[in-house]
Amino acid sequence: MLPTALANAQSAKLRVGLMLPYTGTFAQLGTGVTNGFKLAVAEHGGKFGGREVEYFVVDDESNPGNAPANANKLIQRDKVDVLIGSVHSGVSLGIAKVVRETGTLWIVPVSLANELTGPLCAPNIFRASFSSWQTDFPLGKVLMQRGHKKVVHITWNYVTGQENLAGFKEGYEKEGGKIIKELFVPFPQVEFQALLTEIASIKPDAVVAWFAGAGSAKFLKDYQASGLKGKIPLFGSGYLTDGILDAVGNAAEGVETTFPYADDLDIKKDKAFRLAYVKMFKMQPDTAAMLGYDTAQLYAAGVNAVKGDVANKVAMIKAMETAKIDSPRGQWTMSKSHNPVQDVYLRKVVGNENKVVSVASKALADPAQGCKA
Amino acid sequence: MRALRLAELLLLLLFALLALFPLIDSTFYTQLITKVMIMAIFAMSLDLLVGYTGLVSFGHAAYFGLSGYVLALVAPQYEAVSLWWSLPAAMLVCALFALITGILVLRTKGIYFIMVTLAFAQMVFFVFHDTKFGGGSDGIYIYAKPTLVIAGFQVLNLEKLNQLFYLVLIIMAAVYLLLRRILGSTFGRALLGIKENEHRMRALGFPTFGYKLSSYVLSGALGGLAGYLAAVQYGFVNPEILSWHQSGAVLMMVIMGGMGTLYGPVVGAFAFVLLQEVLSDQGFLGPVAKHWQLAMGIFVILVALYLPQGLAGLLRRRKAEASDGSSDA
Amino acid sequence: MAQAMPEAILRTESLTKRFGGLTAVDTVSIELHVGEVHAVIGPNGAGKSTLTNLLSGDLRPTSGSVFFAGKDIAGLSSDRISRLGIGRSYQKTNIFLPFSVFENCRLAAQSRTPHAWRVFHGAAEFPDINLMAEEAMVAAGLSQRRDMVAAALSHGEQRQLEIAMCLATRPRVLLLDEPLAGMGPQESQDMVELIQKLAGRHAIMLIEHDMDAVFAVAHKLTVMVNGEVLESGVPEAVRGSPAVQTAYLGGEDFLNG
Amino acid sequence: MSFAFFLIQLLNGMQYGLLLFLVASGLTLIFGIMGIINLAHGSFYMVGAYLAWSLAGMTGSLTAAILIGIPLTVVLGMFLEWLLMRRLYGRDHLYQVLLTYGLILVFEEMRSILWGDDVYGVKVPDLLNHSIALTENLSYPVYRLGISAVCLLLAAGLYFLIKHTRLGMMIRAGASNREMAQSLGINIKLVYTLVFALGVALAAFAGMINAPVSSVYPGMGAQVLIICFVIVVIGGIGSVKGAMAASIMIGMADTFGQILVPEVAGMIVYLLMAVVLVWRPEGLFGRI
Repeated sequence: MLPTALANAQSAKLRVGLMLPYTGTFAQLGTGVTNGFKLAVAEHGGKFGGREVEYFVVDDESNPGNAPANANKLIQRDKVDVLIGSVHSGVSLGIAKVVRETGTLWIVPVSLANELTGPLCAPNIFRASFSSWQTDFPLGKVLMQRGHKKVVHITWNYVTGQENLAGFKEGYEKEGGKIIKELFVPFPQVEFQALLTEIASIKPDAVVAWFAGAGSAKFLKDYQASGLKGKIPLFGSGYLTDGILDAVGNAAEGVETTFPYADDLDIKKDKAFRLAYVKMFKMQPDTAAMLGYDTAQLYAAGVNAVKGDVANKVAMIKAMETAKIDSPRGQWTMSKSHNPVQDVYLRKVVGNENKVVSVASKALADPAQGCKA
Repeated sequence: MRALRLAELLLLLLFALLALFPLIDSTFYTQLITKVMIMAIFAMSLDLLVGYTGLVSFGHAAYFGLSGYVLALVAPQYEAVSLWWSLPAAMLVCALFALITGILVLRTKGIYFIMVTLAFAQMVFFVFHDTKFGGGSDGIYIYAKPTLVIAGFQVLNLEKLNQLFYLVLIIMAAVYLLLRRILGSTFGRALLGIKENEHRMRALGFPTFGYKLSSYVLSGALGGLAGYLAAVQYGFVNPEILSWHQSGAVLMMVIMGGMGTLYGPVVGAFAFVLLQEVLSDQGFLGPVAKHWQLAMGIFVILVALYLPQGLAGLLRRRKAEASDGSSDA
Repeated sequence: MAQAMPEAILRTESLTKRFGGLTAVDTVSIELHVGEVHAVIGPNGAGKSTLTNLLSGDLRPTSGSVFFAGKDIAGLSSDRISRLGIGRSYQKTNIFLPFSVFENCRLAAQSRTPHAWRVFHGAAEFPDINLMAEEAMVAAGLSQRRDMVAAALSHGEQRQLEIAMCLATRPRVLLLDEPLAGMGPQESQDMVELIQKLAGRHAIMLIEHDMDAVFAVAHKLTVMVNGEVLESGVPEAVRGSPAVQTAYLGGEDFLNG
Repeated sequence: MSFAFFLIQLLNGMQYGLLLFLVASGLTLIFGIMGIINLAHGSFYMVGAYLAWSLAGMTGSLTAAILIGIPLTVVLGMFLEWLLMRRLYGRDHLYQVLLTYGLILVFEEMRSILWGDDVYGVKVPDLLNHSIALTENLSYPVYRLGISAVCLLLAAGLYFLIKHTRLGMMIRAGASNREMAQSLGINIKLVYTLVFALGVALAAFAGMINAPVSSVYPGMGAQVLIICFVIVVIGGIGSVKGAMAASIMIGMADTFGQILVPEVAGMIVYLLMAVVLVWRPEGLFGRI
């Protein structure tokens, strides 16, 4: 590398593409990720590797049909150095298709799809969040420890729901548990009454659910209203009680979930993060904000290692692979398939907080099935 | 007559401009225009139904998606499938689906027709969304683009953006000319008559069901053509392309552009996609762009209120003033 | 019946149509012959239009038969019936307003030829169709208006076009549903002459309220009341029938007017 | 499935169906009487829900929120009819589709600007915040039964309004023949304004009353939109009776579909619609 070229590369702004949902059902998550990312950038003085960060923003509307075109807009037109996106799994799969061809560095801030760091894994593809499998697998052990040997699983009938079911099933059956019924609600319908009645008639030891957002809120309320709450314990993966506790009143009280983040972690970094976030945005951070924050930290680790020379991909990727991220959720590192190796907490809803009960699984890595890289 | 000439002149100009477009050499814009032209083909195929046969379909995405899935499912994972048979196969599947559903849906009229076409499209949507065999809700990849080989020589390399661009441009022009030709034929005249007054057409001795069914099948096959090209372009199909949002979007393009003109839906497709691009571009409009839906909504409302024949009506209105000032009664 | 008639081209036998509890057409049997105008009159709601709709296939009969050239065609679809050679005009003008006069006729003529399904030839490229359309237009007296948009025609001309479209399908039977409705005296006169001219080569069923016109053209007259045939025969005989005088005319003398 | 649970599922289906009727009733009116294909119906439902949330937050009572909210939505409906809809009556129906599609975008963005993108909850009024035990572990929330009762009342009210009142007569006259109604001295403009406002208010009311059960969230309008059209069409356009029958049918089909044929539960509603329309192209109670 010639000195002048290096100097040039370092004086130019770092182009960050944010492809996230800013309208529609997932808008809140898109905003959270963006804010978290900007907070981390601000903490680095607005610069990664000595280069000022410049944003290119696309609203992906959670529409997978437009995902490749939107990804292309950032990559081909705006020539971003890194692409950050997205929430909806289908959209992320659309991005994956593009970046696997262009080789653009891509960090997934939220999407759960196992595939992204499984069969689709590649040197330029990273995830800063977690896979479906990671949030559900540890739950099986927890249930068996409580003596819940027969459970009913309920989720939406779509890939993310099926993945969460599969992750839970693997962990649960390994411990000797048995899912006596798998119930599916058509996505994105939120009418649960029929299946709740079914659950009541089956009388399992416990119920395990995977829903998110408004679906979670409705499910928790219906679960309470149907009288099942308090009679059959409810468990789930973290999104079941994430971001909606204010909306459901006391319907979620006592519900336990496994998730790599919680509301009362005794972690210095988390406290600092929450404080700084409130200061900057005048609102409480959510999981998406934390994930956006970590996404930026992961990227910073790479860019700082090469002093802003992002053309030096090999070194940058190497640095990201070996980075130890000091995250609000606790320290984590990258797995071989570029998915965080992280602690998964067991949490219990108390008031409007997900409080940590214990660490359900220490330094859990996604099995990355199908990843050949 | 003069309006038609003007429109055709403008179309020719548009074609020429588009043909020169790849020269500006921007990967993204070449891809974007390719995508818009594919939507234009899709919109024209729907205009045959809505604007020329009087059948308002709210399930046209079924053909767009079905065809994409056919390509995804017949394409082997590690080698390219031949365009020669995969394209006709995809269109044939669409035509067959249109034929079978057409026999059923054409029993209904008006809003009932709108809804029953939606019903069939939703069923296709759920088949691909709720079952694993097309990748479920996450969709499925097409790893290698189809190839076009004549006598051992690869004529087209669709991995090259410009070649895909020109293929789509030529197909768009061909579809336009084909539909123009068909609509100017006795068959097309009969369709127009059916749109105006089906009852009268039957009294004149036209077996209108057969005409409508033919139009429905042709429209489905052409919708499938657009869907195939879209699947080729990004190599990714997802149930979302089968959803009612997609059916709604193309219907809006047709209405906004101007029904029953063929060029209107082309204009509508360009306006619909490009306007959203501009309005949601933060680099261009700054933070206001976050509220692009508001601007888009207001624009759509204004078109509905003040352009009674859609954007294509702008062209017609000028003609009315130019000829004798008489308004269309 | 004074003359011995050849076999009727169109004949109904006990034709009946019920809508729920209402019998709109009640066991009606009539005959139409080529060269003859058969007028059907009666008060509003007598079932005349329903009868037309039954003959044209717009409605399906509840019971009874319709024989066309000896074949029972009751219940066939309207397009089949039209293609057999039964044409109809509508009480309410029912033409393609945005099309030109010629285009209206051409579209009608097109239904008679196998070319109708040709998708790659321009619609105007078939001389036989154009000829049929042209002839019908001339016969209906609209050649002056050839390229005018139908919407711009006068009311009377629109009624003429209605008949021209019918003629363009080269029917043997014409079912004319109040062709004089809403016409001025001169227009009516023209229409009466047109019907007289057409009578030579067609069997015509004429539904009409204008009694002057009816008596000017009808060879045969049927009076319907409440869906039933009250009286049928040559106009003079029907006019004299006391039943008709009382039931239909309430004793008034306007049949003679 | 034991007989007791079968009965409970019947109740579930019935209850869900009645709820659907509540949401669809406004559409039946606007659609059946004015012939307007109102895609923004779901948006009005959403507006109602958000109004309930913010007004209940201010006043501390859902009842108060509804009492304040309903007049607001009536005014909104009249305003929209006056500003936009009335300009389109003489035109092809598809321009109404285009216009109301534009309205969806506008309302969705206004919602985001005014109320944000969070999921919000509305408290069930204390008076109705009870449950009735059905089996040892299953009970039924009184509030849901209350909604069902409201739906039945509303259905009866609508039926009465259309069949037996002067406004209803005017509405029916307007539906069948605008010119004739006008010549009879009926102020058709006013009737249309009122019907549209009533339809908007009904949609919003459905959103308000359902808010404690469903929560309030972005995109909630789009979810109900299609199902409302399905109901109106299956029932037959303009038929309150038909909409009621269709609502119950859909409620039952969805409930039992999820239990008995979970594989096709997502499409069962559409399958039902297709079968009904192929069998009866004018819907169950459509005008002949």
